[in-house]
Amino acid sequence: MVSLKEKLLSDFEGLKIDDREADRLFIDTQKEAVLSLLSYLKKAGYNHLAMVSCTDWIDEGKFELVYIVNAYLSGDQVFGKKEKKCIVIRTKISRQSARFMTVMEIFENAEPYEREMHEMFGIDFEGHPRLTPLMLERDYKIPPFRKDFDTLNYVNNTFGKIPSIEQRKEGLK
Amino acid sequence: MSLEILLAIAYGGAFLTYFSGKISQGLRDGAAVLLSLGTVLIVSSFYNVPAASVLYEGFLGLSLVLRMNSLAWFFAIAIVSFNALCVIYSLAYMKDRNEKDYYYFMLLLINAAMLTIVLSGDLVTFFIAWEIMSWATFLLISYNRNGALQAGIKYIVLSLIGSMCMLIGILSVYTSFNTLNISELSGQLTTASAGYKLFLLIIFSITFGIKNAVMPLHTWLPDAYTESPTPFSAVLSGMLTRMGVYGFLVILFGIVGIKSVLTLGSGFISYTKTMAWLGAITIVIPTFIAMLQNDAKKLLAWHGIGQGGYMILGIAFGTSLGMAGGIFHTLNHAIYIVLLFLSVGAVEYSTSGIRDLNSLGGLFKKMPIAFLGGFLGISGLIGVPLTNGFVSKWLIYKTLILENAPFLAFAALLGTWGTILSVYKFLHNLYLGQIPEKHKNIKKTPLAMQVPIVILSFAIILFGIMPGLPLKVINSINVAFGFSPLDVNLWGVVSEAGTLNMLNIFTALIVFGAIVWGIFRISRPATLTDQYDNYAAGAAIPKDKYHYTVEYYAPFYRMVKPFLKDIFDLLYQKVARANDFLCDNIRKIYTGYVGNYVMYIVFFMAFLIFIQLKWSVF
Amino acid sequence: MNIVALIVSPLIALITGLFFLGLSRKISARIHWRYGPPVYQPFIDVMRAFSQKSITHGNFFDFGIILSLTGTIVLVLFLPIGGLWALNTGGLIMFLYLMLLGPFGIALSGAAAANPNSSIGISRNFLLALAYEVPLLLILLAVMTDYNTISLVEIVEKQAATGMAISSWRLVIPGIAYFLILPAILGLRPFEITGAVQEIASGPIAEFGGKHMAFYTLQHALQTFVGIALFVDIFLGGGTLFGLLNSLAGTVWVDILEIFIFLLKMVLVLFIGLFVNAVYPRFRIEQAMQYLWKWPTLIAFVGLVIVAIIN
Amino acid sequence: MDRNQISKWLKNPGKMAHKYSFHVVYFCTGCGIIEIPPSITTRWDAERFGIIPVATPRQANLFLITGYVSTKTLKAIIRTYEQMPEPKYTVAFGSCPINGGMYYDSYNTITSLDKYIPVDGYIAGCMPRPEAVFIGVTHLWKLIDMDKADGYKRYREDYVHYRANQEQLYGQMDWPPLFPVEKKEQANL
Repeated sequence: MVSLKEKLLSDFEGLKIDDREADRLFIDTQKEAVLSLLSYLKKAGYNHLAMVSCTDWIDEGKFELVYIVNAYLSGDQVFGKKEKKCIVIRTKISRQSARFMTVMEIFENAEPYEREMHEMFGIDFEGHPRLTPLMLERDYKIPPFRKDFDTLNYVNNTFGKIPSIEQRKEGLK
Repeated sequence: MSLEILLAIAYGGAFLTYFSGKISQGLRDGAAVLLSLGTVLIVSSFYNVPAASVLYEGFLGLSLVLRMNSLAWFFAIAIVSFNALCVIYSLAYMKDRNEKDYYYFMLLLINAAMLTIVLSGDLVTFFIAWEIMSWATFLLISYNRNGALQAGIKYIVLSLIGSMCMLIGILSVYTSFNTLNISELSGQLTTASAGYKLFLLIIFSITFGIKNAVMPLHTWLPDAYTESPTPFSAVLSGMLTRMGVYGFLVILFGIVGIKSVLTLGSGFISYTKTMAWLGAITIVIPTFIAMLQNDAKKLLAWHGIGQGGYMILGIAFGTSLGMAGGIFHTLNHAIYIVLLFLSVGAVEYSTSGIRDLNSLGGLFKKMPIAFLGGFLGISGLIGVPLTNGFVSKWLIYKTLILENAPFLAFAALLGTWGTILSVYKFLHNLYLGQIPEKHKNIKKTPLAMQVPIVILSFAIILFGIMPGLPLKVINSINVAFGFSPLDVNLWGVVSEAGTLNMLNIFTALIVFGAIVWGIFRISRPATLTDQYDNYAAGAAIPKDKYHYTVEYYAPFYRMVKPFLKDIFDLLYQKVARANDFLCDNIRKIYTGYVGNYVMYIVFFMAFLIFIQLKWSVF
Repeated sequence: MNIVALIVSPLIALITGLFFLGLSRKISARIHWRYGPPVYQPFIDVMRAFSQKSITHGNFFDFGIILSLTGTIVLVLFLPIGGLWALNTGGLIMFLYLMLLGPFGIALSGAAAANPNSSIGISRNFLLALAYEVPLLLILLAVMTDYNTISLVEIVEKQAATGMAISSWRLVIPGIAYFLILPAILGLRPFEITGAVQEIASGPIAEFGGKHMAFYTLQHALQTFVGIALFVDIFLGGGTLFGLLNSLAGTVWVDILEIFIFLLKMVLVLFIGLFVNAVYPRFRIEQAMQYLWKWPTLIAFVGLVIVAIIN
Repeated sequence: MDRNQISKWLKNPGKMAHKYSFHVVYFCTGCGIIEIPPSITTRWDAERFGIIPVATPRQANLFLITGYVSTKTLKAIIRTYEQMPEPKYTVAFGSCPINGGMYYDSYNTITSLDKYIPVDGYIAGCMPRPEAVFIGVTHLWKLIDMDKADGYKRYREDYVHYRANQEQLYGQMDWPPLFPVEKKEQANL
């Protein structure tokens, strides 16, 4: 029985696979290979996209997008029981004008995650039908989850600027 | 002032308005209003002045007689006053409609026809006027052309069946007694056999049952009321449908006489019992159907049927209390159903034609008078104490309980609770709740509409607090029919098993109302807020979406929906279709070739010869 | 119609009604194994509500609540409270129609407040009223046909002579049926559908502020009083207790003691009703209608059939 | 407890009635909401003091703000506060409403609630236990006695400033001002 790792290595090139952990397989890849890798894994039985998240490596000037897929119906999986429970795919995109393709054709439920990435990090997903704001009510010049967004001075500039009632009354007199 | 002049004015007036319409609109409106008010004055001058006059001698050797007694006066004054109010109302309502001359002509013609029915002393004038009324109503129901034509045809088919039954009844009476004068007939009929009396009653009951929309024969009413122009549906629901009740009174007590009616029927099944049970069913089922209607006028139409059941129930028991209840309820029902139709018409006029209960709301801020009419109308329909509806329902319930018919009383009371639910839905969806933005600046109700609404609202309260006024007249009717009179004072009925005195209820409500209102004024004043300053769990109110009217009683609707198909309507439709199918097939005989016709004759002759040879019949 | 009763009976009804509300909160608390508010807590609530400055949505909003409270007060005048009755005109039928004024008034002002929570609450209230009216009408008709009168005072006097109605075998079935629908009439827990606090923000009274809330509490207290008093009057024979008081008939003591006995009976009925209230979850409106139209209606119908056959 | 001192009742029934019948409106603003259910059920039973939760602000006179206030929730808090009838009191839980507390530097948490609606009292504790809530209520009684719990009076008098603060935070509010606001004296620093 060929293990998933060898199969991946044979089918794709330029993958760095780390399977030291018991039930998780980490794959680092270029951004072009992500879509084909995801559809390959979906066909292989990992049909549930559990999470899409992003970390901001500001000193490298890169966003790292992380896709976690796992297998709900592990029974009919091609590679048998002993395979890994979930697979984490990591890829790095440049930070300046952050753009990436949407994975909604493969995984329909990626829609809110990508909207959140767009709102919080400012990543633009081409092909996403509704990139409207998900949670935030106000608009921020720099998306708030970016490292260069200085929350303390933002708080001082907005809430700090609003005077207390007594100050307003003295200001009035 | 004799009866002929009264009828002459009524009929002549109709034609006068039609031709004056050709000259100028204003003249026609003025003529219509003046004439209807004139007839009101003339009729009111006949108050307990019994008159009788022979209209025309030589009609097939029968005399057309007119007579005015208390019963005739009671119905006549109601007919003419409602007609006057509706004519004034339609001045404003029909302002931007076309063919107004035709409308006013028909309206006044119906008024004249109803007057003749009520004044007719013999069955022939009764029948002639009945036909005029039916035809004129058919023409006015189908005034709005497309949808209304269907309703009109349904109405005219059913009322023609009724008229034919009446004609059969009249002919059978003529052949056996060769007089058609009602007063003479009542004397002679006591000698007739019970079977013949039962036959007469059933025939006439079909006619008047159709007109008064008793349960199995009610299918024409909802469409007729909904499709006809609103002022006319007010007249239609007010007194026209109650000609059926007048008919029942004339037949049951005028001609056949009460003593024999009560004895008709064997053992458990008797004529009056079946009539009572039909009345009870007519109260309950239409009221619950009314609860789930979405069109304001259709809801009121179904209530028209429901309330008709009370009148039949009251009359069917043949005690003086029941009679008083039934007749008084005819007047009360006419008052508040006309008021409700006028109030719906006002809404229709202001929102330019919207009557759908799901899309209206909050109009009470913009149309206070129409709302007042609607509110008092529905409290009359429910029978809230201090309104006229309550007194007549109280009389009917008392008869039912004292006559030991608890299940009928249960059906009637259940009908009342059905009325409360459906009528509150009417008021809530039409007037209360959030006013949508597009209705913020609707047209004000014109004065010509407000006057009838205010008069009728005042009438509801007046007859509610002082029921003695109409009850005195009804007492004289009871005496005329041979019942013992009720001892009636201005405020209510004094009788051994529980009196009704509206005075102390009125004073109690006023006194305690003043106290409560005083406390309300003394405590801290409340600040007026807009409809958008409302509790919405902390959110701002969305403009047109914060309003609950669609499917107002949804849980009940889900429970009752399977039982709600109008089986009688479907039955009649099937009969109509079967009739069409039959006629189509028969038509196929006429192929148009002469050869076929010769063939038919030869076959027929052969058939006759065969019969003659076999049985030598001729 | 004696003048004394005109003043005394609304006062008695108001005070005892408020005490009943306090008592029901205390009993439910005790069943939940906690202390619960003092019994006179509703008086404090009413005083607090009167001292608050509320909002109004127009004159019709105020008219509704005033009509409701006035209607319920006049309703109380009809109830013979232990031999003390103010009005008897129109009898039980007038009583039935006046019973409608309370919820009708609140429905009017609730809808005038233009809040969908109150509209939903009102539609539920009327559906619940339709649900429990069916058995209630059957019961009242059974009693009326049995005593062959429509006046409440006569029913109470006849019971004084022939003993409590519930003890006479003919009327015990309607008595049981009435008892089954008592929580629905009082709006206690299994049937607290109208003012469901969690679902529709306390239903029709969602927009009732300071004095409107106070008026509603008074009206609710009177309605509770009327619901129980009707049961006591019709089935437990009003103020008499097995002829206990015949000995000192005619003295002023009789009236006072009769009123006292009447209130005692009402407390007894309230107790039993409340035990049901504290432990039941809230019905959905469909479940309530199905229940009320199944068992209580069946029992009441059987009762009416029996009574009808005998007469 | 001075509940049954008849003299106090006779002197000022309105104030006493307010003290012993708090109809509370609270909704899940922050993490403190989990402290409310135990306080009204069997073990701690707030109903002893006449405290009952009510559904709508219209019937309430005490407003509990349980925990940190996010920018979105503040709109609902202002709206609910404005819909409560006049003698109304506000009590906030924990330090987050005072100065933002643990979330002092979060981009969507209000640092001091007092700038937007008047608060009559704060109960310390990173979510106070029910006993602490009841002690807070007894302090509120004392404040009412001394006429110090005048948050609603301050809101009515300085409504111009409160409204200005709210509009400065939100730009344009969704509902008209509660009390008439004269444009000329609206001073924004």
